[in-house]
Amino acid sequence: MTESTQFIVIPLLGLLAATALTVARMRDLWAAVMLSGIYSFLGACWMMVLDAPDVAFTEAAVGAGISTVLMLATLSHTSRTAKSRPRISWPALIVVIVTGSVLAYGTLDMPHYGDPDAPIHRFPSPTYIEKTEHDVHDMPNVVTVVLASYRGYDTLGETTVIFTAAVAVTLLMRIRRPEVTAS
Amino acid sequence: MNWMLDAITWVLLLGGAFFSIVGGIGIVRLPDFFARLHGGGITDTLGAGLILLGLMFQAGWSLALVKLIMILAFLFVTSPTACHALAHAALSNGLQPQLVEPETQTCDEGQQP
Amino acid sequence: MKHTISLAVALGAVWMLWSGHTEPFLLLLGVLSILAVVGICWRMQIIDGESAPIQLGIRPFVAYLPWLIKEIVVANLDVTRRVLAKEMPIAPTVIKIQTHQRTDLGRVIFANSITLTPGTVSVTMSGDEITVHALSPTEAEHDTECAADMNRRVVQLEGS
Amino acid sequence: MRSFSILRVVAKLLIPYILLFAFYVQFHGDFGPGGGFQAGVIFAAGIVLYGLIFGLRAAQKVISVTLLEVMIPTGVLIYGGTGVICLLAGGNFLDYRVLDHHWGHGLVPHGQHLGIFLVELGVGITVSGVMIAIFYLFAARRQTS
Amino acid sequence: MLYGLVLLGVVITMCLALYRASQGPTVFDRMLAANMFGTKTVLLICIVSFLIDRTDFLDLALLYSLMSFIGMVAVLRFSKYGTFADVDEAIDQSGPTGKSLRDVS
Repeated sequence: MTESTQFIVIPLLGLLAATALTVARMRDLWAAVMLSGIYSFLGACWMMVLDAPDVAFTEAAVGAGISTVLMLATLSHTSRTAKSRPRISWPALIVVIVTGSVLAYGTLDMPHYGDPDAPIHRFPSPTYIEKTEHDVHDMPNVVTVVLASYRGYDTLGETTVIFTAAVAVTLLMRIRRPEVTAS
Repeated sequence: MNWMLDAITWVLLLGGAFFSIVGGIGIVRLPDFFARLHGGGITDTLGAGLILLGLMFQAGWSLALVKLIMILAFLFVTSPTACHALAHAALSNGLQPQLVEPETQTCDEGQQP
Repeated sequence: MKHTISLAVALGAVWMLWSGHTEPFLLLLGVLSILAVVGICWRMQIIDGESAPIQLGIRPFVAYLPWLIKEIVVANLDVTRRVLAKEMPIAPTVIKIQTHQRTDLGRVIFANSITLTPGTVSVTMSGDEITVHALSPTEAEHDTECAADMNRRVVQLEGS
Repeated sequence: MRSFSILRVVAKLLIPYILLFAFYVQFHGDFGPGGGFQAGVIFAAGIVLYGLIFGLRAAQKVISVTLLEVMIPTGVLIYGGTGVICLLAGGNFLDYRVLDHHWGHGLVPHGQHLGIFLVELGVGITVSGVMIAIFYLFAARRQTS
Repeated sequence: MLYGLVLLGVVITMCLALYRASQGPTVFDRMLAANMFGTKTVLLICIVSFLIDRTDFLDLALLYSLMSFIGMVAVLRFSKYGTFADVDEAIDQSGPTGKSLRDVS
C-alpha cells in the first residue's frame, strides 16, 4: 500500500458493499452465484491494492477456478430460486444494529490506517522480518516463511481442517449403495 | 528516448482506458443481451490490448514484458471462448436475440430462465 | 510423438520465462514439473495437433495475426461510433456462415476470430456452419465480405 | 460437451499451461506470491476443466477416486512427517533448522528451506486432492429435483 | 498520475458493469457483467503492480487470464444440462481427439 493507490481503496470498498447488497437482494440463486463471482474478483483487486498479494492470490485461485463451478454444482442439487420471501424481523434487526454500532465504535479506538506506531507494526512483524533475514537466507517472500516455518503449527492445523472437510463432505455426499437393512 | 516511450505509454494507456469505458457504456446502453455481448467485446479486445501494450513499453526488456505478452495472448484465446460459451448458454436457455429495428429504446425484458 | 516433444519444449520455454531462476534445484523441479504435466496430458489423451499445433508453423504470427489486429481495430472503432452515437444506429441480425476449413482447429480459429472482432459474435457452431450475431446489417454485410476474406486466410493458415 | 469444438480445442490448448502454472506456483512460493494452497487449487481447476468438457468419467480415468483417497491423507502425513523427522533429528517438532545436511550441496536445499519446501508440498497435495474430490462428489450426484 | 487515471477508468468500467449486473434483466446479463469483471481485474492487477513497481505480482493477472473462463464453461454446462454428472447427450464415444464429431447444437 502506497500513497499512490490510496484514492482507489474507497471506490473499491464501495463497489464491494454495493455487490454485497445486490447479492443479499437477489432471489434468483443463479444470479446470486454470478454476483458472488464478481465479489470475489473485487476482493482480489482490493487485496492487491492493499499490497497483500498472497491473500489476493488465494482469492484469485479459488474465485476464478473453483468456486463458481462448485456453487453451480450445488445449485444443480437444489432449486434455482430462493423459496422464502424476506421478512423483516424486528428483534434480529435491533441486535444487528446494536452489534454493528458497537463494532463501529470499537474501530474509533484503533490506530490509524498505516500508522507506523500501531501495535501490529511494532510487534511481532519486525522481529519476523529481521529473523527471516537471519534464519532463512534465500527466501524473499516473508509470508511463506511466516506461514510455513514460524507458524508451522497453525498451518498444520489448517491442512488438517481441509482434510477433515474432505472426510465430512465424502461422508455426506457419497452415493450410498442400497443397503440390506437388518430387520 | 525516454520521453518518447513515456508519450507512447500515455497515449496507449489513455486510449485503453477510453475504450474500456466505451465498453462499459455499451454494456449499459445496448438494448438486449446479445447486443451487449458486443459491448463487452470492445473492453476485452482493444481496451485490454491497448492498456497491456502501454504497460509493455514501461516494462522494458524484462520478464515482466514476457508475462504481459502471455497475459495478452491468453486473454485473446479465453475471452472469445467465454463470450461464445455465454452466448451459446443463453441461446440454449431459450433467450432469443431481439432482431427488430430498435427504433424505440425500450429495455428488452428477455426471458427469465 | 512429435506433438509430445513439441508440447514439452513449449512448456519448458514457458517455465523458464515464468520463473527466470537458474538455480540447479529449481531447474530440476522444472524438468520434473514438465514431465508430470506431459504425463497427465498423455493420460488425458489431449496431446495432438490441437493442443500442440506445430503443423501451423509460424504462419499464424507472420501472416494472420497482423491482419487480424487491423480488423479488430477497424471493427472496434465502428462499434465505438455506434455505441456513443445518440440514437445508437444498431439493428441486430443473425447470419449463418459456411466454413471451408478442413480441421476443427481451423474452424475454431475462425470462430474465435469472428468473436474477437467486436460487432460480431459467433453464437453456435455446428458442423461447418457458424451462426453469427451481428450488431447491424451493414456490419453484417461488411462482415460477410470480411468473413469470406477471414475464411480464406484461415484456410491458408491450415496449410496443405 | 466435447462436441462443442470451440471449448474442446481451447481447453486442450490451455490445460497443459494451467497444470504447469500450478507447479510453478507450488515451487516458487518462496520467491513470489503463492504456495501450496494456491497451487493445489489451480491444479484442481485444471482437472475440473477437463471434467467439465470431457465428462466426469473421463476425468476419473485420469485422476481416479482411489488416487484421491491416497493423495488426501498423504499430504497431511508429509506435513506431519516433516515434523517427526525434525524430532528424530534432535530438534523440536517442525523445527527445520536441524534438517541441515551436507550431501548434494547446491542441488538439494537444506535447513529451513528444505523444511518449508516439504511442508508446502504436503499442503499442495492435500488441497488439490480435496478440491478434486469435492468436485467429483458434487458432480456424481444426479439432479434430485 | 497516469496510472491513477487509467485505474480510475477501469474502476468506472467496473461500476458500469456492476450496474448491469444489478439491473439484469436476465441472468445472462449478470453473467456477462461477471465475465467482464474478469478482464477488468486482470487490467487492474497489471496496472497496480506497475504502480507499486512489483512486477512479480503479474503472476496474479496471468492466473486470471488463464482461468477466468472456467466459470463460463461451467455456466454453459449447467444451463445446457442442468447437472454436472455425465448425461447421455453430454457424452459420446469419440474420445478427446474428437475424431467422430457429433454436434449437439
